[in-house]
Parts: sequence; C-alpha cells; structure tokens
Amino acid sequence: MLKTFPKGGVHPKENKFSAGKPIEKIELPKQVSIPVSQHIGAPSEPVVAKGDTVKAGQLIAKSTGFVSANIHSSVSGKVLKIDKVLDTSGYKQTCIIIDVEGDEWMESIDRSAEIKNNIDISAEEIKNKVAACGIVGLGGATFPTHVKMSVPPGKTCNHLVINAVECEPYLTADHQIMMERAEEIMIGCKLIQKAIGAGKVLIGIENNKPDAIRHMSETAKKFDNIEVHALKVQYPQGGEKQLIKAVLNREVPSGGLPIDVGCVVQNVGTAYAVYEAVQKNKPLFERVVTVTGKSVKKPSNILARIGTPINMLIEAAGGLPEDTGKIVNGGPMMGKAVSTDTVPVTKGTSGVLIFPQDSATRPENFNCIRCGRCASACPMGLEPYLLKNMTVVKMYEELQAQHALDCMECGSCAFTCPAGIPLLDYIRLGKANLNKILRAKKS
Amino acid sequence: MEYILIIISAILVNNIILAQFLGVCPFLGVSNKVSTALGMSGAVTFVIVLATMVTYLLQVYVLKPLEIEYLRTISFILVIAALVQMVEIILKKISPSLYQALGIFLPLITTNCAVLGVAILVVQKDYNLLEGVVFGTATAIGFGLALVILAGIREHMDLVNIPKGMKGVPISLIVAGILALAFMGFTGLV
Amino acid sequence: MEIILNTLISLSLLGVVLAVILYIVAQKFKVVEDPRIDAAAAFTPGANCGGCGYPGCRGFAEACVKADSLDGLFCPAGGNETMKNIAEVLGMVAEEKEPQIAVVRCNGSHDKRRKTTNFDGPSSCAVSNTLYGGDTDCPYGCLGLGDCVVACTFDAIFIDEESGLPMVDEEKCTSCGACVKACPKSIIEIRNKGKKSRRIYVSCINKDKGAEAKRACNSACIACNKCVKACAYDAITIENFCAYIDFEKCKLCRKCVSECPTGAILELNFPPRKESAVQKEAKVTETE
Amino acid sequence: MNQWKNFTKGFIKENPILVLVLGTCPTLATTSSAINGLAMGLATTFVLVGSNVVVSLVAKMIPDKVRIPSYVVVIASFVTIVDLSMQAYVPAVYATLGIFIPLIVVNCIVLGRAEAFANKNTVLSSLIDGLGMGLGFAMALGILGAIREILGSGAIFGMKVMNSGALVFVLAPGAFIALGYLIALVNKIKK
Amino acid sequence: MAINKLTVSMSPHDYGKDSVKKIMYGVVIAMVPALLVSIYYFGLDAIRVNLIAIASCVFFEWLIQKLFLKGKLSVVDGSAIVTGMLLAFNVPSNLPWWIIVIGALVAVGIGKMTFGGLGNNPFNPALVGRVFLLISFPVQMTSWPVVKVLNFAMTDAQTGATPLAIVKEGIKNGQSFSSIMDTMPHFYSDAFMGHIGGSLGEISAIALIIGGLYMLFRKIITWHIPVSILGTVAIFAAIMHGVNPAKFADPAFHLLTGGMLLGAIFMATDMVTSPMSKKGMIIYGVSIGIITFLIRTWGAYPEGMSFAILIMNAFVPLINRGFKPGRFGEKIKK
Amino acid sequence: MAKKDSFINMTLTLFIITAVAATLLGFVYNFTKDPIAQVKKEKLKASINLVVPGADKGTVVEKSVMPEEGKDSLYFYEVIVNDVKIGTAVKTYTDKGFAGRFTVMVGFDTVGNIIDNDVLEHKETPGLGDKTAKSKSNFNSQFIGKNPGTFKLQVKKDGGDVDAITAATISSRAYCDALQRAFNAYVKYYNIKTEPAPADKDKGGNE
Ligand SMILES: Cc1cc2nc3c(=O)[nH]c(=O)nc-3n(C[C@H](O)[C@H](O)[C@H](O)COP(=O)(O)O)c2cc1C
Ligand SMILES: Cc1cc2nc3c(=O)[nH]c(=O)nc-3n(C[C@H](O)[C@H](O)[C@H](O)COP(=O)(O)O)c2cc1C
Ligand SMILES: Cc1cc2nc3c(=O)[nH]c(=O)nc-3n(C[C@H](O)[C@H](O)[C@H](O)COP(=O)(O)O)c2cc1C
Ligand SMILES: Cc1cc2nc3c(=O)[nH]c(=O)nc-3n(C[C@H](O)[C@H](O)[C@H](O)CO)c2cc1C
Ligand code: SF4
Ligand code: SF4
Ligand code: SF4
Ligand code: SF4
Ligand code: FES
Repeated sequence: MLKTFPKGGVHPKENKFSAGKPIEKIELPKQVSIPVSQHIGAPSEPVVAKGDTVKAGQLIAKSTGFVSANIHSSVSGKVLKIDKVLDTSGYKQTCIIIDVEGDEWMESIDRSAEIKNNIDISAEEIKNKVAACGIVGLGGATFPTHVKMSVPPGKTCNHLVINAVECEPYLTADHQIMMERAEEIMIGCKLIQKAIGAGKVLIGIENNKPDAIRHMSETAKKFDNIEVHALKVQYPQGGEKQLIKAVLNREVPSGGLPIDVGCVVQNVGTAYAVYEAVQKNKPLFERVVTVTGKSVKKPSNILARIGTPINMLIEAAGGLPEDTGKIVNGGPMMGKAVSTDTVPVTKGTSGVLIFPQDSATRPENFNCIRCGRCASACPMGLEPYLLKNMTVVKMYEELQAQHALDCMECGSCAFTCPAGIPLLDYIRLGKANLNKILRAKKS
Repeated sequence: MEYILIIISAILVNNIILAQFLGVCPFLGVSNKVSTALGMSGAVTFVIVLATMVTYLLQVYVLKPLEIEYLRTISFILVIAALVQMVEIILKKISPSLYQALGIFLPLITTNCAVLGVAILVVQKDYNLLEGVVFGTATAIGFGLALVILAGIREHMDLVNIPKGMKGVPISLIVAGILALAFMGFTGLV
Repeated sequence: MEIILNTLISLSLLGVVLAVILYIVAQKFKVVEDPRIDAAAAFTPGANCGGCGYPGCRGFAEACVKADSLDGLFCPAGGNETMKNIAEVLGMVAEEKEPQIAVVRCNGSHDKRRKTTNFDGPSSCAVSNTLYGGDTDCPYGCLGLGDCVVACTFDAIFIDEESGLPMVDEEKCTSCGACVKACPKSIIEIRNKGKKSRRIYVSCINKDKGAEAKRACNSACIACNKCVKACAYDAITIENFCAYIDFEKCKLCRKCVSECPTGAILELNFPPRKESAVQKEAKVTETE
Repeated sequence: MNQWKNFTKGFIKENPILVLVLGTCPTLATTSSAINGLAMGLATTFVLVGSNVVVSLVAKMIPDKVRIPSYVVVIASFVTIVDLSMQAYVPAVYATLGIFIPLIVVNCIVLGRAEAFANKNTVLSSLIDGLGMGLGFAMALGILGAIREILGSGAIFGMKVMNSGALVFVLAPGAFIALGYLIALVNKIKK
Repeated sequence: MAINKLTVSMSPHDYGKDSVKKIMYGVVIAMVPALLVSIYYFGLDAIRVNLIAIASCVFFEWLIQKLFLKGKLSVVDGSAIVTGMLLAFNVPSNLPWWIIVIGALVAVGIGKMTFGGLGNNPFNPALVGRVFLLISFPVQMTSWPVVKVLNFAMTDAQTGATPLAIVKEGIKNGQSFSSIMDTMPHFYSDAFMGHIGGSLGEISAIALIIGGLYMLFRKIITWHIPVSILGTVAIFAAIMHGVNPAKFADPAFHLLTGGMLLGAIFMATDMVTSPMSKKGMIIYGVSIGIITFLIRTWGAYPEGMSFAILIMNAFVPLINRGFKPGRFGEKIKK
Repeated sequence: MAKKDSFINMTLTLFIITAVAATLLGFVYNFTKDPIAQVKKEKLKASINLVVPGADKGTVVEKSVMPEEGKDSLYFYEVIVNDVKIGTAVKTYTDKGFAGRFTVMVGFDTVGNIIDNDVLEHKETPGLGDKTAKSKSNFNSQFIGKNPGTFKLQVKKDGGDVDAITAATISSRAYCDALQRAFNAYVKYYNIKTEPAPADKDKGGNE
C-alpha cells in the first residue's frame, strides 16, 4: 500500500491539463508592479525612489525584520512611482511600479546554463545568501526560507522533507520543474540540508506523477541520503503536517511546527530557487506559474517575472476565454479569486486558473444536514460544521476549545459538504476574530 | 428485583416530567445549557433525597400517630422550604459559581412540584424508608435525565436557525412532547 | 379538640425547630452581598445589549455599585433616566450625557459607486471583509450585507433597498453601539444627536487620495479642503485624505455642506434652505 | 397603580402560563378536558387571592431568612382548606383533580406572586393581582383544556363534536405539544 | 480585452459532486425494491398509501414554508419525499387516507418544520409521525391486512397480527416459542422474501438489504449504525434464547421481523438525527439495539424500533458532545 | 423592608405563623371530617351497589381474602339486607393488563352467578383497553347473569365464551383473569359447589 496520511482528506478531480507542457518564457511586460509584501511577515521597505533606474535582480525593497524578505526588481527600467495597487489579496498594497526598458540583469548573476554541483560553502553563508536573495517558500505560504533554515536553539532537525506532492488539482508547475530541473533541485536540497544540518532528505511525490517519481528517483541516485517516496493521491497531502505524517508517520503536535518533530518542509520550487540563489547568485524574481482552466486554449507552464500582470500570462495561454467567470490565483482548493485580471504575479503565484461562468459560482446551498462528512474529510480532525455555527453565534471561547486554530484552511470540508455550505468562509472569519481576541488578551 | 423495578419505573416508565408532569417549570427554565442542567439535577437530587427522608420520618413518627395526616401538605412543604433555604445559604457560601449558575432557580426548587410530589408519592405508595429513598433518587435521576437531554438538544438548537417564534419555551415544550411520545415506548416494562 | 391540639403543637413545634435550624445555618454560612446591586439592576432596561461595555445589565449594575462615582458609566439604552434612577439608589450623581445616535458614514449608494465584481459568499459583511475590500472599487465603503442590522437588538437599523446602504431609525436607536462593533469597516459612528436632532457629518471615511477616491465613488470625500476653509469654528479637520467634523465644535451652521463639491457632507433634519443659489454653485463646481 | 390594568395584566400581558410560563405542571396535568382545566384554575385562583392578601398583610413583619417558609405555610393553609372542602363537598371534581390539589402549594405562580407582588404592595392591589392572575391562569387552562379535548377526544365540554380524536392529545405528549404551540401563538399575537 | 464582472469568492473553488438532492433521491431509489415488494403483496393499497403520504408531506412542507418561514422554498431537496415514503412504509396498507394525512402533517409540521426545516430537526420526522399515529389511532395502526397469499394461520378476518405480536402474545399466554413458530411454517424464508404481515415497507428483508447495500455503495450511509443495531439485537437475542428458548425468540426471528431492518437501514441512519462521529454512531446503534430488545421483550408494545430510534435521537446532541473525532496532533504531547 | 434576622424574631415569626395556621386548619378539619368520611363511604357503597344492587339499603361487611394465585388480597363485601345475604361484591385485580394493574369490582349472588361488574382502576390505553369500563362500552354486560362455572371466562380466540374488544384482546383477557380470580376465591371461601370448571385448561390458561 502506498503511504498517505490517515485522517480525512478528499480527492478532487485532478484536471492537470498543463501536465507535460514545457516551461516557456514569455515576452517582458511594458510595466511591472512589484508589491512590497509578497511573503508572510513584515512588509519590506522600498530602497528605490521614483525615477531611479534599476536592473533585473537589483534590490528594490529591503527586509524589515527577522520574518521578512528582500525584494528585487524583475526587469530593468525606471521606477515610475511607488503607489498603492490592487494586488492578489484583494486589497490595495504598496507596489513599486517600474517602466520596463529592457532585460539587463545584475552582473553578479551567473546566467550560464551549466549546473554547478559542488557545494563548497558554509551553512551560515548559505543562509545569508538565501536571505539576501529574498527566497520565500514557493509552496504557497511564502514563508521566508532563511527563517525556516534557522533551526531554533534546543531543537534539532534530522529530516528535510521536500514537498513535491502538488496535491492541488490543475497545478503542474512543480511537476514540470521536477521534469526539467531535477539535478538542480537535488543540489538545492543538499544546500538546504547542509544549512539546517539534517541527516536525510525525503522527497514526497504523489502517485499521479509517475514520470516525475521515476526521473527524480533516477537523479537522486547520484546523491547520497536523498530518498524519493511515492504517495497515494489525496488532498491535502501537501499540507506540511500531512506530508510529514505520510512520509515519516510523525504527528506534529497541535499548535506546533514541523521542527517539533525534527523536520523542515520545503517545496521543490523553493529548493530550485535556493540552488539558483546560492550557486548562481540569482535572487528570486521569476517563478513558474501554471496557467490553465477548462476553457483555456493553451494550458501552459510559464516562467514569469514577478510583477507581470496576470493578463499577460493569460494572453500567452491563448487569451481569456469568452465565458470567463472567475480567475483564481493559485490552485482551486486554496487559491484566491482575484477581482481583476491586472493584478501582478507575486512570489506566491503558483497558478492562474480560469473558471468558466458555469462553474464560477458555488453550488446551491441547503441547511446543514449533519451528515458529518465535513468532519470525516477534515485532515485535522476538526468539526467544521460546529466551527461554522460557533462563528455565527460568536462563541469564540468555544471555538478555541474546539481547536479552530488548527484549521489550515485546506477547504476539504467545504469541498465535501453536500449542502454546499461555505464552511471555510465562516471558519476563516472565526479564526480571524479569535486571533484578534487572543492578541488583545496578550497585550 | 423490587428495587430495580422501582428504579426502572421511576426513570423510564413513569418519568417524573415526561409522564407525571411534575417539575416542568425548572425543566423548561434551567435547560439552556448542559452544564447548568447537570448542576440543577445534582441540586434537585440532593433536595429530593433529603426531603424524602425527612418527610418520611415526619409522616411515620408524627403525622400518623397523632392522626393528623391532613397536615401532610403543609408540614411537608414547610420542611422542604426550610431545606431549600438551607441548601441555598450553604451553596452560596461553598460554591458561588454553582450558585450563580442556578441563580433564581434554587428558590424555585421549593416550588418544584417534583420535590413535594415525590414526598407525597412515597407516602401514597406505602414505601418503606429504603424504598422511599431509592424511589426518590431514581425519580431525581429521571428528572435529571430529561433535563440533560433537553439541554443537549437546546444547546444544539442554539447553533442552528430555529424559527423565531418557536425559540425558547415553545420549542422546548415541543421537544418535551416528542420525548414523552418516545418514552411511551417503555409502557408496560413494569 | 384533641386533633386541634395535636395540630397546633406539632405544627408550631415544627416551625420553631426549622426556624432554629435555619438560624444556625444562616449564621454559619453567612455571605454578604450588596443588596443595592439588585436595586440598581431593577432600573436597567434589561436588554442586555452590552452597549455599556459590561456583560449584561446586571454586570453594569454591579459595576455601578462597586464604582466610587458614576463617571464613565453610562447605559446608552436606558439613557439619562436610568442613570438618574441608579444614581438615586446609590446616592451618587449621574453625569448627564447628551443624547447620541448612530450615523452611517458612507454615502456610496448603488448609483454613486460602481460594482466591479460579484461577491459569491454568505451574506455577511464580516465574511466578505475577510476576503477582500468589497465588490466596488472603494475598499472603505459599506459592503451593504447588513451585519449592523443583525447586530442591532432594537431593530433600529435597516438596509435601504434603493441605495443599498444602512439607515438608522432615529426613534429606535439607543446609541448602544452594537452596530459599531459589528461593522468590519468601522463605518458607523456614535455621534451627538444634536439640537432638534439636527446633525452634520462627513459621510465618508476613505483614506485614498482625492483622485483615486473620486474614481471609486462619486460622493467620496476628496480632501479638497473647501469645507475646512468654510468652517468658522474650526470644527473640521482633514486627516488621511478625509474630512472629519467634530460634533462638539460644530455649530450646525451648514456652510460646509454647500461647499462640498461631491456632496459628501450630509445634513439631517434641517428645514429646507431658502435660497438655492449656494447649491447651484456647488453643482457647477461638481460638473467641472 | 391603576387597578384595572393591575387586574387585566394577568390575562394576556403577563399571563402566568402563556407568558411567564409558571405553574406548568398543573397546566399540563389537568387540561385533558376543558372542565378539568377550569376547575383547577378556579381552585388556584382561590388560593392565590387568599395567599396574596395574607402575605401583603404580614410581609412587613417577616424576617428575610424565614420569609419563604412563612409564605409557604400561608399558602399551604389555603391549599389544605381547598383540599378538605373539595373532598367534602365536590367529591366528583376532587376525584379527577386528584393529587394536583395539594400541588397547588408548589404551583410556582402562587409563591411567585407572593414574592414578586404581594410583599411589596397594598392589600387591595394584592387582592386584585391575585384575582387577575388567577383568572388569567384559569382562562389559559380552560383554553388549553378545550383544545386538547377537541383534538384528543373530539369533544368540547363533554359534548361530542367529532367522531374521535387523536388520543395523543389527552396523553402527556399532547399536553406538551399543545401548550408549546399555544405559547408560540401568543408570542406571535403579542408582537 | 474587456472582461465581464468577475465572481469573487473564497476558496475552495472546486466542489464535490454530491449534493443534498442527490443524497435524498438516492435514498428514494434505495427504497424502490421495498416499494415493489409491498405492491406485490399489498396491491394497489401500497401505491395509494405511498402517494397520499408523499403528496401530503410535500404539500405541508411547501405550505408551512410559504406561510411561516421565510427563505427559499426547500421542497425540491427531496427530503420531504423521503419522509413521506418512510412514513408510508411504517403504516399498515389499509390505513384510512385521513390518518395518513394527519401523520404527514405531524411528521413534517411538528417533526421537521417547527424546528426550521431540513437539518434542524432533532427527531426523525417520519418516526414522530408514525409514533404519533400509533398512540393516537392504535386500532387502525395495529390492524394489518394479511398479505395476499395466505400462508399461516391465526387470521380471522382480513386483518391479522404481525409475527412479533403473535409471538409476544403467545409467550405471554404461556406458549413456547417453538410451538408458536410451528404454526408458521416456512416462516424464515417468508420473512426474508416479505410474505408476512406488517407495515407496508418492513416486510421484505431482501428488498431492504438490497436498498441498504445500494446506499452503502453510493456512500449515502456508512455501515456503523445498521451493523451495530443488528449486531446488538442479535447478540442479546442469542443470549436470552440460549438461556430460555421457550420464552425468548431466536436472533433470526428478531432480525427478520417488524421494523428491525427498515429501522436499522433507513431510519436510524438518517444523518440529520444521528451522531456525527463513527464512535458516536456505534454507541447510538448499540443503544438502539438494547432499547428495542428491551421493549420487544418486556414492554407492552410488540415492536420497539420506532421508540428506540426516537429516544436515541434525543441523545444525539449529547453523544456528539462526548465523542469528538481525534484531533490531529493532540495525543502526542512531546 | 423586611425585619432583620435575629434569632428571636425568626423563631417567633415562624412559630406564630404556624400556630395560627394550625389552629385554623384544625377547625377546618374538624368541620369537614365527617362529610369527607361520608363521601368516602358513599363512594365505596356506590360501587358495591352497582354490582350488588340493593347494597345501599343494607349493611356491608368487609373481609379480606387471599386468593390462590397472586400476591395481594381481594376484598369481599358481603351485602346483607334485612339479615339476608343477597350477594357479595368482590374487589379483584389482575396484573395481565396491557399496561399494568387492573382493578375490577364484581358482584356474585350466593350461588356464584355474576350480578354485575365494572372496572375500578386501570392503566389501559384510552380508546382501546378502557372499553372494559361500563361507561365506555357494553363489553362487561356480557358477563351479567353468567356463572363462571359454566360460562368459560376466556376470550373466544382462546376457546372461551367471551367476545373480546376489537384490538384489545389483551385487556379483555386480563379482565377475564380478574373475574376468574374473584370467582375462584369466592367459591373456595364459601365452599360453593359448582359444576366442575372446564377441564381443558389449554393455552389460555395460567402457569
Ligand atoms: C492544504 C495545504 C496544501 C498544500 N499543498 C501544497 C502542495 O501541494 N505543494 C507544496 O509544495 N506545498 C503545499 N502546501 C504548503 C506546505 O504546507 C508548506 O508550506 C510548504 O511545503 C513549505 O515549503 P515552502 O516553504 O518551501 O513553500 C500546502 C499547504 C496547505 C495548508
Ligand atoms: C510564527 C511562525 C514561526 C515559524 N518558525 C519556523 C521555524 O522556526 N522553523 C521552521 O521550519 N518553520 C517555521 N515556520 C514556518 C511554518 O512551519 C510553515 O512552513 C509556514 O507557516 C507555512 O506552512 P503552510 O504552507 O503549511 O501553511 C514558522 C511559521 C510561523 C507562522
Ligand atoms: C398504542 C397501542 C395501544 C394499545 N393498547 C392496548 C390496550 O389498551 N389493550 C389491549 O388489549 N391491547 C392494546 N394494544 C395491543 C394491540 O391492540 C394488540 O394488537 C391487540 O391487543 C391484539 O388483539 P386483537 O387480536 O384483537 O387485535 C395496543 C397497541 C398499541 C399499538
Ligand atoms: C440515509 C437517510 C435516511 C433517512 N431517513 C429518514 C427517516 O427515517 N425519516 C425521515 O423523516 N426522513 C429521513 N431522511 C430524510 C431527511 O434526512 C429527513 O427528512 C430529515 O430529518 C429532515 O430534516 C433520510 C435521509 C437519508 C439520507
Ligand atoms: S479547512 Fe480547516 S476545518 Fe476545513 S477540512 Fe481543512 S483543516 Fe479542516
Ligand atoms: S458536510 Fe455540510 S451538511 Fe454535512 S455536516 Fe458538514 S456542514 Fe453539515
Ligand atoms: S442602530 Fe446601532 S447604536 Fe443604534 S440601537 Fe441599533 S445597534 Fe445600537
Ligand atoms: S455599515 Fe458596515 S456592517 Fe453595516 S452593511 Fe455596511 S459594511 Fe456592513
Ligand atoms: S408548576 Fe412549576 S414546577 Fe410544577
């Protein structure tokens, strides 16, 4: 039997239309707008001013705290202004808007195609380079990678778990990067492994990517202490707690972090970015984005510069279909719907999903019929219907007692609910309000 | 066997609330939360058992020999009132939180028909002291059972959308009605 | 006769014995609770709306009894009368409060604010607000899903069909502030009711620069400073590109209202103006 | 206080059963027919008036700690009087109301009125309050009794109007259900 | 290119295929075999009772929604049809139409809509209706027409008793279980096929089991509740039968008669009124089994399934409180 | 408003109140004692009179008799008019009712014929089992004048002579059981010779 996590989970239709499509580059946009907050943590502070000329890879906003990340220009050109622009979060955000003049990269970046596989650099230096290059988790959470690499004193990390499950339907970016850049990824893994002092690297890949499993296993043979694990297809295997459970059968305690069970989890894309940062001095200013959808003409995996408006990517994928009803930034289970097609690609944009009108709206909803399916589907063992009801009647203390904060917003509950109840909408609200109350209590 | 029959009868077949209609006011009043319902059940059990014993002695050693059994009501209720008052005073001191939770319902135990009802039933059924105590305890458990069930259902209903006009007492009564309907299934067990 | 004697003796003996026991118990387990709490609680409206900031009416009564003075304690639902009663019970003086009322500080009705997206989710402002700024270009404006309506225990606020904005019923509103707490956009403010219920306020809270605000909503405050200049009493300040009228300072002269080029300043319950010249002027500026 | 208002409040506005929801046990137990309900209501009214008057007379003299025992004695005396007289003079009615007569003593409204009204009001007000509350109680019992009689046995005041009824309504479950809907209805009307 | 107004909503953006409607109509389909058997044995009456029950349930739901409850009309969700059908399955086929209508009114009106409609009711509506009728009209509710092809004795007129009643009465009168069974040759095979007296839908074990398997296959229900009910009853019956075979019926008899299968498969599994967690479901099922056995064996009523389910419905909120799913990462305290 | 709680006044108040109440009640009791006793007597009389007409004109002698089967004793009320025993009312019971104990009053003449009979107390289902009462149906009139020695006190279904109430066979059976118990005790007590009771005590019989 294939490994997987034991509790809950769902299996949405995979719809991986863009699988196997090679990563393609698209032409540069006329203008990019680069938000100063593309990660979890404090927003960065712009270090350029209106009128400055910048090169691709040049630092344009500096990290402002421990949990924060540097931001670099993705093109060369002139800073038009620093202004508030609607970004993928649905709110206006400070962005650095650059008129594109060309594609001149910083000289320090090694643009050669050669794979640099010798690791002759200390752990400390790896962390510094990763921090300097503004690497954040590309698995969706955009947590600054150098922070994760700093294992807190008193804790040890014996496993680096590489998250290559790509459990979200539609998305194929990780899949494709594994097919095209396996060796670089392995070197990236080795780098992270060295930085955190982990003994072993475990790569978890879901069984619906047999070619990737084969290719990665082949490549892994060239390196020591890297294992590839095939996993049964089940959403949300990519959730780090689930992944650790599936690969290592360890359970991260409620409210705890992977490091509490001696693990650090990184996405494959992140590993590649680490390779580029450390070996090639290349800051994170472009990433692979899957552009897909049922009515999209040419589902593609596109290497896009940060700050490119997503309508350019859609254009490259054959244009916006007539019947578009909803555009989602990210996967269908956890992505955010955007309110216009002009929002920029950020470090967290793993996919651009286009839903036709008829599947853009939610299914008809009924009263909860207490079928308990949401509770069975919840990988965290929560009772989503209860959390929702408690949010509605504002029972926050009870919410906390019912472990509402353990919810990782995977959406399995809402996916599975036959009554079409927007459970997660309420749970999110409940969590937000509860957090507000807890914060107020603390201070 | 005798005692088992008394217990089954008092809890299931002739449930004090669902079949005998005694103690309905606190049943409706203190059933909005399971925790308070449990507290109330405890308090009622305590008072019922104590009251059964005292009134039994009163009946056997005072009223009967003196042939003044017509004073049963007045003397029983007097004893119960004093008892409840005592429990209230003591509770206020030793467990203010429970006192707060039971709030106005403690004095209501005085006027809880169940307490007087049990005392009178024990006399009517000619139980001896032990039977009386068993009967009293079982009745109180039956009361608690109905109370806790209703509280559970009401707690659940607080979380869902009950039609406005039905909220509170009406819906509790209807739940009680259906519960009584269901408990009729136990008819004939004893 | 014997029966009567038996009755008399046994019953009164019972009475005496119980009284003695009760006395002893009462002595042993004495707890003192201030009886004034109940007295004060009797005067509260019993709505348990939480407007006073305490958990329920009794909680408020308790706070009043415990406090040295009634400063800062006020029951918005019961108003001055309740406070006077409570003060009387407690032998303190109640602070007179000017009557207050909730005002909705968004004027972006359907015709003034373009809808840009369809929100597909539960009809709740709080939920919508966790997702994004709203279904119009103005991320500050009212979402119109009526959380405030749900929060109001006095049925004093409702969504006007035509404008899609909440309206406050002056008769019913007790200024308890429940709607203020419920609104995720912090649009509702509790303001003095004003003489004869007349009020003037800026019905906008946007924090964007004028041009941007104007793009999102026709009646946004664009921070043009005209009202500030017009006000002879220094009642208007502009902060974060939005004007605010201090109700303590405002003398209800209405000059600012006619100055505002977007109509963001609202006046309520005033008699109609005599000359419409000023308004006309305003219109001219608006079309410019 | 306006005595008329004081009197009428017991009928709808503060109806002991339908609004205050006190005294539910006798309400449920004795309303299997209209006539039983009314009889119980009237017996209760008598006790209520008597105890209200006496309590309002003696309230000032009673120390707090023995207040409830004292009131209870007053109430119980009246109940015993009713009990004995009914046994002696109307045995037929007594047979059906059975154990519920002694239980008037614990009917929450009696003590409730003594506590909430009689002990702070004049004798006259208390009398009127007792009368109004009592009659309101009797009225509600009568109505509930009539409903249950019609639905349960197809009769009203003993006269057959339908062939048969749904037995449940003369049994315990029907009592709860009928009262539930009646209260819901009153809530609606009051609004 | 100008785009139309985009829809914005929270994640997830993909949804499972199942819906309340599909579940409810799935249950209806699962009941079809039992319906066919009932038509086979009771003739047009079976159709009549079903039609009246379904139509009145749907009608009352619509009416109450229209008159008293605001919000969108919910009759399309199909739950009223299920309730109607199950009500019909639970009554004798010769029940007068007006009693069926009253039953539907009680089921939908009191049992369901009073609580706000689908999903809010703590008690199983069809059972509320059925028990209400049983208590209110005991004569009509306990005169079962004899199935068409008469096969066992004890039938004076056109109505007869159910095997459960026959056995219970016989045992009460001092007959032994086996001697009673002798009067009903081929009892087990008849009961399996449906050739016994009883309410409309409960007679055929095979049809009910087919329905149950279909629902299991469609994942409408899980095995926990039916298996724990049937298992408990079987165990208790086996023990008692072993102790005194004359006074207590054997397990197969218990499982095949009365509303045992109908209740265990279709009524106790109503998700609205049963516990959420698997552990809870087992507690619930075992308790139903015990209560049913208690009533059947020592109570006044020959059949205890309906009562047992209603009683356990009342405990569901408490069970849900007590039996939470295992939280991820809670056990491990480092 | 109320007085302070001191030992003296608590005790005194309760004392006075109970004393006053006691005196009052004592008088009421004295006053109603006799009418109540009267009423009780009449009630019993009335039910005896129903099954043994004429009892109101004569005297009644109460006896308690233990039956052969069953835990509790039966009550015999011998009715003597003008020194002649015209019959005996027997208060009998059965535990075979649908829902518990069933108390029946039956009157026998001196040779054991049933004069009349009625239910005193029962817990049967209203509308079904309660038809055994005289006021609800004429079920029990079929026993009038019958002698259980010859009239087989079993429902027809069980091979007896009794027409059962539709859908309430259990209650009907129980009723017969009560009558039979009374008859057996009666016959034994007075040593009356009747024709031998039907020999084929079959399935309807008792343990
Ligand atoms: C429900 C859920 C699903 C996720 N699925 C994936 C996934 O498919 N692939 C992935 O790389 N990360 C996924 N993540 C993010 C991981 O939990 C984790 O943040 C990530 O693997 C850490 O690596 P990074 O910091 O390099 O992104 C998911 C998270 C959640 C909560
Ligand atoms: C406050 C905070 C502190 C964190 N500290 C660490 C850490 O010390 N080590 C680590 O490996 N990850 C750390 N993380 C990252 C989380 O393990 C996790 O990768 C991140 O929250 C995104 O995961 P997700 O995509 O599964 O939600 C931290 C996260 C947060 C929110
Ligand atoms: C709700 C209900 C109440 C019943 N009440 C009685 C009753 O009071 N007396 C009785 O003999 N049988 C009662 N029964 C039992 C049935 O009517 C039983 O089928 C009947 O006694 C068998 O007799 P039959 O052969 O005349 O149908 C009741 C049954 C039900 C379902
Ligand atoms: C498996 C299953 C069993 C059901 N059983 C019943 C039932 O026994 N009685 C009933 O009224 N409705 C039943 N329903 C329909 C529906 O859930 C029921 O009407 C709700 O209780 C109404 O809120 C069932 C539905 C499902 C899916
Ligand atoms: S979104 Fe939260 S509650 Fe829902 S299934 Fe996922 S973890 Fe559980
Ligand atoms: S899945 Fe939906 S219908 Fe089922 S219990 Fe959860 S919220 Fe209710
Ligand atoms: S409108 Fe607001 S302030 Fe006024 S009463 Fe309602 S909730 Fe309170
Ligand atoms: S004022 Fe606030 S709470 Fe009220 S509808 Fe508007 S956004 Fe919602
Ligand atoms: S009357 Fe209130 S508890 Fe019985």
